Amino acid sequence: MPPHDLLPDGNRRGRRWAKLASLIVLITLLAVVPPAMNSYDQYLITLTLVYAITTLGLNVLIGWTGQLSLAHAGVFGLGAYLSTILIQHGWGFVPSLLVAGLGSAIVGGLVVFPALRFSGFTLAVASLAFASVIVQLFDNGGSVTGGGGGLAVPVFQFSGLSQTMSTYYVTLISTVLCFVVAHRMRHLRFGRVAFSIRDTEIAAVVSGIRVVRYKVFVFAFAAFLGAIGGALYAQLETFIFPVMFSTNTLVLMLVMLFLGGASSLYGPIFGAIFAVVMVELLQSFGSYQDLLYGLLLMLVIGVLPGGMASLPERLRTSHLLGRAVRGVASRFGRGRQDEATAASPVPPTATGSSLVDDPGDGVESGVA
Amino acid sequence: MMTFNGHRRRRAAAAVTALAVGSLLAACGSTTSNASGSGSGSSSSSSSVPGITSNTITIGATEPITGKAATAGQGLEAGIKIATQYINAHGGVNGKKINAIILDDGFIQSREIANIRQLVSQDHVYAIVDPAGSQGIAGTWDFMKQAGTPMWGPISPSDPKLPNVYLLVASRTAQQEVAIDYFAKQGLTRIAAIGEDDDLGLSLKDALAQQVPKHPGMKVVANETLPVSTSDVSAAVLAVKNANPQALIISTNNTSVGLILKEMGNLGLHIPAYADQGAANTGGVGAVGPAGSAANGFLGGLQVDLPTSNTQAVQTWRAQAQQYSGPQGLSAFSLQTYMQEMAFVEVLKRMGSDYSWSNFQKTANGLASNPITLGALPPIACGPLPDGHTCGNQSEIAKFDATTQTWSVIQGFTAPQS
Amino acid sequence: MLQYIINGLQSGSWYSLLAVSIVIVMKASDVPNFAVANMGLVGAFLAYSFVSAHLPFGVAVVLGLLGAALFGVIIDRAVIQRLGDKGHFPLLLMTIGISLSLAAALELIWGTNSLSLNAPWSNKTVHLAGQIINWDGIVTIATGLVIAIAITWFFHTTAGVRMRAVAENRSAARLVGVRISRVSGLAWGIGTAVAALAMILQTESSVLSYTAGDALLVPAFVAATAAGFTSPVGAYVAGLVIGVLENLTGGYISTALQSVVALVVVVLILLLRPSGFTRTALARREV
Amino acid sequence: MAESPAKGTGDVGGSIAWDDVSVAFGSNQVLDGVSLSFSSGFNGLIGPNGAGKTTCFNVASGFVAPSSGQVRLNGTDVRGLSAVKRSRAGLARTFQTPRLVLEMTVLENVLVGTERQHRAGHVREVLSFPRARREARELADMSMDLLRRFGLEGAAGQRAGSLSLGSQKLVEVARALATQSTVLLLDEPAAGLSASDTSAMVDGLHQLVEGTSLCVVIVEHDLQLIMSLCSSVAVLDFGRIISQGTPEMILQDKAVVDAYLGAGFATGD
Repeated sequence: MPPHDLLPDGNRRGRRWAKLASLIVLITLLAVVPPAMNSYDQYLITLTLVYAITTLGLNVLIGWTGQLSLAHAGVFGLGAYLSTILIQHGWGFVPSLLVAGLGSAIVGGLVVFPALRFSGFTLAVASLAFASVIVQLFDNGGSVTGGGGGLAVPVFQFSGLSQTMSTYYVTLISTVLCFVVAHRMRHLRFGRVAFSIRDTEIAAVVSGIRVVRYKVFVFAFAAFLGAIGGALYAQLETFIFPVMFSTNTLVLMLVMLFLGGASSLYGPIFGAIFAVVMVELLQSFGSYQDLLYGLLLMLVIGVLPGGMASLPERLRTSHLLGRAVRGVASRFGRGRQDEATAASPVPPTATGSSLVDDPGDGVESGVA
Repeated sequence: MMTFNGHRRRRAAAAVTALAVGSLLAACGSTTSNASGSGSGSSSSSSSVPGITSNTITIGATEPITGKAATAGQGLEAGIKIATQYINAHGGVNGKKINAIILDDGFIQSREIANIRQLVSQDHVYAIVDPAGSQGIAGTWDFMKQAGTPMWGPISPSDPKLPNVYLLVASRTAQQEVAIDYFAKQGLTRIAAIGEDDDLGLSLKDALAQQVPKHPGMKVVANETLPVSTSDVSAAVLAVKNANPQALIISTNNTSVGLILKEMGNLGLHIPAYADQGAANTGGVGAVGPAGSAANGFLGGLQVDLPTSNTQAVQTWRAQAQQYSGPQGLSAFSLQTYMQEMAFVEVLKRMGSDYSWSNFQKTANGLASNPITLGALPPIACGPLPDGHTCGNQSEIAKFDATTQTWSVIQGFTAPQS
Repeated sequence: MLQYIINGLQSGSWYSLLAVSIVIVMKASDVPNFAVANMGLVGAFLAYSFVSAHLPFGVAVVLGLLGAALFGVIIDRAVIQRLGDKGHFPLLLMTIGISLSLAAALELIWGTNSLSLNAPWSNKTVHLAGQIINWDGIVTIATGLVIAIAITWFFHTTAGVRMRAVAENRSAARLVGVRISRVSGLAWGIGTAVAALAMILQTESSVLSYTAGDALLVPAFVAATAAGFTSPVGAYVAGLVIGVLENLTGGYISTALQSVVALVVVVLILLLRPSGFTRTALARREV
Repeated sequence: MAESPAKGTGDVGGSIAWDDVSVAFGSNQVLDGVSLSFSSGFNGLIGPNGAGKTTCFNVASGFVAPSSGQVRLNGTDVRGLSAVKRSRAGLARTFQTPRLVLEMTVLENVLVGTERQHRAGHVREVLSFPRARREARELADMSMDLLRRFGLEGAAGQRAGSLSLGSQKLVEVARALATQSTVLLLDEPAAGLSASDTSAMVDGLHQLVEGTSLCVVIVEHDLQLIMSLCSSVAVLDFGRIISQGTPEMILQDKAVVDAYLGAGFATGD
């Protein structure tokens, strides 16, 4: 039970129902509308959901727990390759999805070793190197991975549905499950612990939180989500090769995370929509599209540090649009909680915090 | 008649508007607007063939018009536009004008896949003609097969042996095999190879494995693999030099080819070096430009005749291309897609008024007995599967003269020795 | 063997110079500059344009470096300082944004074709101990060494000491009257000029294109990390080690593995010896 | 309504002791053979700036390794135990500058301290098992009770970042109490607090500690607070203990007056 539900607030229960109802409407629409669309639009929506799951993993890692690990594109690829190879060996798609997720969780969890020793950029670079080792494995995997030439993905299909729609429905179900679990985690003990580790690791330690254990879990969980995204991505693209999981993909993930709103639960969804729509929108700009993309990224970081998820709160507190948005927001029943947390800027992180408050003691040291 | 896709922008704008509302429902908003945007298009022709109306035939392509391969992509785009213009100015095909939708993929593989999906399922093109980007294109085989849309003349992937895919020109592997045969004829037996760590390197490995054993005494003395997009080729060239080869075959992007030639010059390694059309960029400056004087004597493969050639076919193209206002109109890439689209139109003409998929298949698979000869390309002689969809696997070899900055053909269209 | 080592020292010097640039910027403004290679490319493209305008190579390079330094100061003033102390993540992401925008701008201005930036010594070789050595290799290695020494010396001048003071403790430095914005601008100027030198040397010996920085960024960052983001000398040495390891791997094991082996070795060194190649690293990192 | 947090810890009195602890950073001898022991109730640790008070806490929490000596927590040597293990063995502390998650609510911040009390695992909690729900409610009630003692129940749903620094310090004390530890180290809890916040703190601490076996050690410059609250006080100067005893004894001690209090204090200024 989320702790804020324990607070006396007459409206809260009503708001929760409104929220739940709008969520159910949304999911129903997502289940019913896409079959009527053409396969290109189905592809784009599926891609958006795949991106959302993947970025959610990165959010748990970076946005919630403050671990600047950059191995996520590699883990994403690992999910894609593992599931594809398993399917080639006669596995069903859904078992391969789960095993790919769990297998990648174990491998992704290995990044925790540098994470326990390093923080901040050292971890970033070490994990980046880890990711490039993973991609090198795809490259040098011989006939198992198809090497640099890539691997054709055996695409699974429900009878009576097209390939794209089959992938879409599995992706939709995965997205809903992942976000429901993440929502629970975010508002329960796990979320509190993760935020404590991110902002005040030392306070977490003296509160008796087993930080190492949590970090191991967070790295593994993030890798699990990344790999699920990767496995679905492979089904969607039907052909995978190592370059697809290079640093460019990592940059895309970071952009989705921070533009959507790191640390906010729904940030990854906004980020994914943005990434997909943006590419569509900028198509006709030719050579200028990369420039616009980069400048837009700079602009958003500069003026909207909480990402798009913080936009409603921003508008609400601003004078002009405030009243209108407040009205809409209360009608749709978005809880105060989400915006309050989403609105706060990106975590200040990185290098472990100084322990000693008394400058007279003159000692600075990290948590062992 | 060229159109840029109008409702892509409209749909995206609608989606962005929905997004700005800022609620979770934005996701839904964008999807529903997508549905309404495309629904009108799909309902227009239910029984007839996609992309065909009473007065137009719509074809599509995805090219790397921006990004790392922009020079090639702009040339490929130019050829399609020039051919379309020419055909429409001369009455079109059986009275129908060609409408070519060309999308930019920025040489990003996932964009190529998305573009092909858009062309087929949203823009309802009749066929994909001359798309580029070998690895991304391979990611669309499955989708194309399900959609049953012909893919005519994709630029240099290997043959997927699918009923709807027709390769018109020699693949990379076939070109490299021709080069191996050429070296054998010259009495060169110690062959070295440098490939990139992707499909480019893979095609070279295939060529070496298939063709070298056919020449007694020939052996591969060095076989180096470069990381993708490296700028440091020195270790690979040094390893090649230490193996003391008599000839070198390169299969990398053309910047790396240039760097390898330059490094060879620096190290005093003066042996014949060969790269296929994509890598040597015959007719362009991609590889030989940066190499400078070290590119003298460099051998390049040709899938299509040199753009400077004086044959009738090339002259006709050149007259058109000189009118073209965009970039890269006079490049070899332009000539290649121009010729391939001409061949596609020839198939349409031979089909008469029946544009059905089965008639396309029948007509194209029958080209073996009555090939299309356009000049500039070897005869296009498709046949039934399994091997018939590589419609022409002959290639030329040209030599570069660094002082005059020109290529000249030293061996005409030849197929690999079987 | 000797040849591989010399080639390794050459590519290592490119990494070293970029790593030194990363360290300088990190020291003064606490920003991991992921745009370092593309910012350096601005200088290289400017130098190319000056050479094309028939200026002597040396003059063109100096003007290119000055242009790059100015560009660095502008980026610092216009973008980085505005973000202030918003934390590492936004700044990191901002430099990624700068990098993306710059690559696109360079492509738009100078095109996608590879260009040749020719120095007087380009394509000239010398025979030494039975080996053929390129002049550009010798020039690159020597320049790297000179810059490493110069930067080390710089950190002992007044301005350098200020920069170190800022690196040690920003608020304390402010208290004793160091103008942090000025120090930050100085660091971005010098850092970008050093990066431009790296990219000029690299593109002079290969080709100049808007993607030339991509392959250098990760090794440079690994080198900077190995130096704990604090020691220019450590970054310089680490860059050379990576370059030599790459070339030896390429020569004796496999060219396909050359990039990854060097990375793995450095990361293993970090894991076994968290202080990296320098002693001061430990103290800095755990602050 | 949950019972007072410290009551669950049994009758064994909480205690903490430093045995001949020395700490040096380079040539700087910060602690020089410090021997101290505190038991149940309120204890004070005072001394001038730079005397080594916070270092004593850091040694006890396991953040600074002493060059010699040991720390005993409830009679047990904790050498070799990590900071987390020491915390789980019953040691809680606060910091001079409050370390809260500013974007979480006040209540959530206090709940961070209840980590050790959770019996149901995360999976059960995510799946909303009845036992996990009941437990969450109980812990929330207990945390609310703590906040109420400090007069903060009204702020429970607010973001911690919106609170004044003084209130944040109270929240941090509440979080430390929520761990239900036997030993509580408070590092300058009243520094920077308004008079009303200080009295809220003192009242709350009184209510929660009276009648329990909790051992509280307070580092504080507000001597009035120390003298009124504590039954035992130790004075640290240049890394050495120069006096330990009841507040009355300390006030009389000439060494203390010379080193720290100044002449005015002893005369009741």
